[in-house]
Amino acid sequence: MNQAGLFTAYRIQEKRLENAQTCSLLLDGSLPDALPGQFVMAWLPGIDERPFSLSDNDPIRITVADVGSFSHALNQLQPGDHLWLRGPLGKGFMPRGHSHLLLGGGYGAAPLNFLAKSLRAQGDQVGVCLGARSCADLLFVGEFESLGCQVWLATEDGSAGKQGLLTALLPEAQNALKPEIIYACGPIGMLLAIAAWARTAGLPAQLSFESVMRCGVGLCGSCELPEETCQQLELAPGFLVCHDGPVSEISTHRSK
Amino acid sequence: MNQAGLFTAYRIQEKRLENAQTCSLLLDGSLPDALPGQFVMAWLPGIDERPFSLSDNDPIRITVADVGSFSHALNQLQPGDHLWLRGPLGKGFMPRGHSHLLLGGGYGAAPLNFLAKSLRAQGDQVGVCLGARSCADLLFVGEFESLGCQVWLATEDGSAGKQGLLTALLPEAQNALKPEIIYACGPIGMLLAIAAWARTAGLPAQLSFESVMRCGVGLCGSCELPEETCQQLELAPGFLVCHDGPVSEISTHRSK
Amino acid sequence: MLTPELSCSFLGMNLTNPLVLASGILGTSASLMERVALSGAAAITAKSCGPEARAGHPNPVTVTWDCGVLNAIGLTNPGARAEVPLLRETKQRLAALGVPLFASIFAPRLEDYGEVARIIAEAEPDLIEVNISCPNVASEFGTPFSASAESAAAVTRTVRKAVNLPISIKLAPNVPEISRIAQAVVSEGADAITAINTMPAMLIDAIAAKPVLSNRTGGLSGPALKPIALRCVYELAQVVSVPIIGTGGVSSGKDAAEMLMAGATLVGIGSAVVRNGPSIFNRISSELSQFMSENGYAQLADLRGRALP
Amino acid sequence: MLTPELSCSFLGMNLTNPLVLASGILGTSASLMERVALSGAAAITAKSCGPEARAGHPNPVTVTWDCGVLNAIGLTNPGARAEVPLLRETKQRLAALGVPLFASIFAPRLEDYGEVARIIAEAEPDLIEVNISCPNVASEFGTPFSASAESAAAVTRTVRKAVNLPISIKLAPNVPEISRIAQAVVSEGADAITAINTMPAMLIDAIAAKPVLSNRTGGLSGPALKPIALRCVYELAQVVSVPIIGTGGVSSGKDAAEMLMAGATLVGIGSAVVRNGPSIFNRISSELSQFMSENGYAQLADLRGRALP
Ligand SMILES: Cc1cc2nc3c(=O)[nH]c(=O)nc-3n(C[C@H](O)[C@H](O)[C@H](O)COP(=O)(O)OP(=O)(O)OC[C@H]3O[C@@H](n4cnc5c(N)ncnc54)[C@H](O)[C@@H]3O)c2cc1C
Ligand SMILES: Cc1cc2nc3c(=O)[nH]c(=O)nc-3n(C[C@H](O)[C@H](O)[C@H](O)COP(=O)(O)OP(=O)(O)OC[C@H]3O[C@@H](n4cnc5c(N)ncnc54)[C@H](O)[C@@H]3O)c2cc1C
Ligand SMILES: Cc1cc2nc3c(=O)[nH]c(=O)nc-3n(C[C@H](O)[C@H](O)[C@H](O)COP(=O)(O)O)c2cc1C
Ligand SMILES: Cc1cc2nc3c(=O)[nH]c(=O)nc-3n(C[C@H](O)[C@H](O)[C@H](O)COP(=O)(O)O)c2cc1C
Ligand code: FES
Ligand code: FES
Repeated sequence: MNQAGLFTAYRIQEKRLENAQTCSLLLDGSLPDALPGQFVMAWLPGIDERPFSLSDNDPIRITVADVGSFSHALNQLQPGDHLWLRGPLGKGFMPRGHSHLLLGGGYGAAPLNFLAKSLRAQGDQVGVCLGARSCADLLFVGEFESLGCQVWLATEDGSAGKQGLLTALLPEAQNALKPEIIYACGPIGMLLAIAAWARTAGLPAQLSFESVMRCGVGLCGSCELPEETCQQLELAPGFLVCHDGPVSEISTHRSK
Repeated sequence: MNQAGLFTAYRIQEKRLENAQTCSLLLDGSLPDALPGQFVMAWLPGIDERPFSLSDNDPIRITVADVGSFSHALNQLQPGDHLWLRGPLGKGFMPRGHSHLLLGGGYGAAPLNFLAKSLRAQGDQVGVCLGARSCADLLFVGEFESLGCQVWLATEDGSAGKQGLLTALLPEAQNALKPEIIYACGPIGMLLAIAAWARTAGLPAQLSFESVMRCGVGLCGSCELPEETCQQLELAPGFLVCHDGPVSEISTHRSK
Repeated sequence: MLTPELSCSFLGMNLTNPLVLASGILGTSASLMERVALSGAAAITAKSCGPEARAGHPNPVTVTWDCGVLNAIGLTNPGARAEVPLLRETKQRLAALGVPLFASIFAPRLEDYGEVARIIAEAEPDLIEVNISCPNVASEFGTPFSASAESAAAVTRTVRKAVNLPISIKLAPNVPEISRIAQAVVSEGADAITAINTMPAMLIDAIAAKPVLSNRTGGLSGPALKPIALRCVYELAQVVSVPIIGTGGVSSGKDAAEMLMAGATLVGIGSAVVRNGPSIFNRISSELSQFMSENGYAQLADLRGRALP
Repeated sequence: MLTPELSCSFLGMNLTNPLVLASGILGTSASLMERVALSGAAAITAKSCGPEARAGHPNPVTVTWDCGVLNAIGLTNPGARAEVPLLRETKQRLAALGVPLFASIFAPRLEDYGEVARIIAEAEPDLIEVNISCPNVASEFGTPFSASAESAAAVTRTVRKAVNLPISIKLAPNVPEISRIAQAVVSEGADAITAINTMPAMLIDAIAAKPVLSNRTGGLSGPALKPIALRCVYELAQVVSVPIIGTGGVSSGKDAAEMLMAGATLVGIGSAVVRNGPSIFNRISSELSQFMSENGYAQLADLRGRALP
């Protein structure tokens, strides 16, 4: 009986404040088969249901930025409270090679934490570039470092690392790490910039997308990426973030 | 997905005439998990559906005595024809020890063929007593012998083996084989006689019962054994042949 | 952890738990019904019986798979007169166990319902369940009385007039507004509602190019029916005040809890005996007990109707 | 083995196979409908649209399990006016692939159906499917028009008057006699019947003690619905002569064959895209082709209605 599409009620074991507006919820269960990049639909009865990337799978962990009504409700939860999940859903990252560059904007760092952990577990070389508004908005810096990843930071206000956008870190990271592939998660603008750079650098790139999710299983069509976005990234039109993604590898052969 | 309760369409690979009124149908599939003593519901669309013991599971084999409308229809089938089965259903034999006595009346020999084969495969000692109206009605004599079983025969008209009922063979077989347990399949009268003998002999006995089957899965109640039968055999009342049987071990502690 | 109280009262009867054997499953003999009671069912519903003996439909009458059971037994029964001694014997045995016996009746014509009820009442069952919703005899009997509020009310009136015993009307899922039908039968004096009977359905064997059941169509029960049953009970519980025997696809303690939360007073169980046998009743009641203690429910009343708006 | 002919004609249209994307599944944009057509669907039904834009119900709107899908999307749509350009664009793209486009309409009130149909007709879809059976808006719209032959016929008359395009009326399973309703809509000029829509159902989360969907009730589809859909199509095929789009729980070539044997002309597919994605259409059509050659069926006509009495 495939239960991934039904809700399972978990209890919050631990709540970690990751930064001023973001917490991680660690649950009393694991999802052994979940891949980094896959997501779950998190439900609070009577409130709402939204998709969240797994920031770890054992124990299950989601990392929630308090940006609005539902994420705020999640941030109010305390250890012992119930949280309902269905999943893991969607396609995760498909790592290749042994030297990996991870690029995370804002809470886009969440799935990368899970990814870095599994890559380091197999002894691979992992570099991480993180971008945020300011120092206080950065996520997982310590965890990435303790995993033995090389970390580069960029903040818009220069309060930590390089001043500017995450993309400003790419040349340096590439020279230092000589990655065979890059993985990115964050706002669509960032993803587009990274895609362009990956093409010029001729690096394979796996991007994790966001969109409005309702069914989460490829029925309703609400998570379709805009056609222009698909064109820009050379994705087949009608890309469903919940079914074809969230993670998808884009073609980065030096086409331009 | 548990398919045992739905029909699977097989094709008849081979048809063997076992005696003047009985044939075996060997099908183009196997039931690896089936136990000797378990049965299948055999369906011919537009005709009828009836229970039959497996006389082998690889390939699937049923052995049908032409005694009436449906069994006659089965006897008309030819290689290449379709036959639909659901199952395996019910509880099979649960062998114990290393010296076994099998007792078959009429087509009751069918499940014993499957049982003898699996017992001999593990190198156990197997004796078989077969009873029938006449020589022409005996089943599987050759197969039991070629499996290396010791075989005793009884016919009512004396045309083969001892004249009389199968039960007349028991003392001799017991002395020769020193069985640790007996297994019997055949008409209810024979089973009752064997049960009585097993009690006096203090031998554990597993009996395979028959009754009218409709659902075959423990819902409809039509296969319940008569309460008197349950009392005679010290079975809990409400015995369902399809669910609790066909095979059940009766208590044979020397109570009388 | 507290050990929750599973006992409950239903129309003045005291049951040790809320689980009832549904009609048509193993309800064919005193010995079988006694066995199911000994296996943990707190009340037993007998197989439906009608004015005359019926052999039922030829085989195949049942197929099962992970998502459910499809059956068209065809109301096999010995006829009301012959059913009376069977029910008397059963009632006697169940009484010794403190387990109430529910009879179940059906009839091809409206007029017959009163007569069948009167005959069956001689066996003094604790309740008469009125099956107006068997989907497997439509070719013989025509559209079931459960199809409209009017016909359902008419049957209820007839049976109500005929007997003083408590009666429960068994409703069908294949109607647009089951709550309208329930209101109609309650207003005619139904003491309880049993919801639901099987959903009319069919399986076809592609190789045979024929329906699988000899009756062609059958009734769908088991897991596939659970979401339909929960929805029906949930709707009924909001419009009727009589107790509901919530029936359909319950096969675990959690399922039973959900049925109670939807508003059921008792929980009918049938198809779950497939593969598990009657012992499923003991398992479901212990699972229900465990669920209640783990989630802090002291008694069934705390669960009942909890999911209602 | 002969390679069977899967192409078929439906109301004068020529389809490369009998598989149609059911309404409400991925029918929300030209790019998605084009994708499904490229994945092997021979005809595409757009998401139902009504007189005004609707956001639909809040999350959760869907849960899935092995036995089916429960959904209450709530008829999310941009409104008929905004739907027209979307359908125009889609029709253009599908025409290039030789794939017909079926529009789908609904309305809260009888009068609105004509107006919505008239607006949608501007996009010149190859057929307008009239959804009178959505179970997920009853709280807002009241009992669906599919509930009675009279109301179903009234909607059909209204739409028939409004447009000259072929129309198919989409029926609900939760009625006592679906064939009476079908006969009524056919006599009012329906060119085809789509059977069936989802079955009203509910799942309750025992720990939350609440219905799982925000709309509380939803529509059951997928494997659990298949036996119900087969039975409905089987009954309809015996009483109406118009083609039937048999829809419900089809997820394999064998399922599709069974639906055709029950009397369907086309086979609607929705829930099967879960986990499989749109490519399920190519898989089902090749499985159907293989089934046909293995069992000696040269063309769909040889399968159609084969299981009927
Ligand atoms: C595949 C996928 C994975 C996701 N993973 C995570 C995750 O790991 N952690 C996480 O916190 N969220 C994640 N999200 C986003 C999450 O699902 C919600 O959209 C987010 O929590 C906002 O919901 P809300 O109800 O709190 O805000 P809303 O009430 O929907 O919006 C409130 C305000 O916040 C803004 N806002 C909404 N969404 C975002 C956003 N994604 N980023 C920035 N501002 C936003 C809105 O524009 C609005 O101004 C993911 C989304 C997808 C599709
Ligand atoms: C668990 C189980 C296992 C079975 N295994 C086998 C098997 O391996 N081989 C097999 O041939 N049958 C077996 N049967 C019996 C089989 O199911 C049918 O009952 C039998 O084939 C007769 O059906 P029919 O329609 O041909 O005869 P019917 O039309 O039902 O009866 C025609 C005539 O045959 C007589 N008759 C009916 N059943 C029997 C019987 N069992 N023995 C002798 N006479 C009978 C009737 O009294 C009647 O006079 C088994 C039954 C059960 C319950
Ligand atoms: C084999 C079988 C026979 C049934 N016979 C009857 C019957 O005689 N009378 C009746 O009211 N319901 C009958 N039913 C319906 C059940 O009582 C019950 O309403 C339905 O099966 C749903 O419950 P379940 O999913 O637990 O089985 C029968 C169901 C099955 C599976
Ligand atoms: C998520 C979802 C949305 C649906 N939306 C609609 C709709 O807008 N209009 C409609 O007529 N049917 C709708 N349906 C019903 C389907 O068209 C179809 O009739 C039903 O799902 C049975 O087919 P299936 O089992 O192949 O999914 C929807 C079904 C699902 C699962
Ligand atoms: S969220 Fe429904 S298709 Fe992706
Ligand atoms: S045949 Fe139905 S219970 Fe055994």
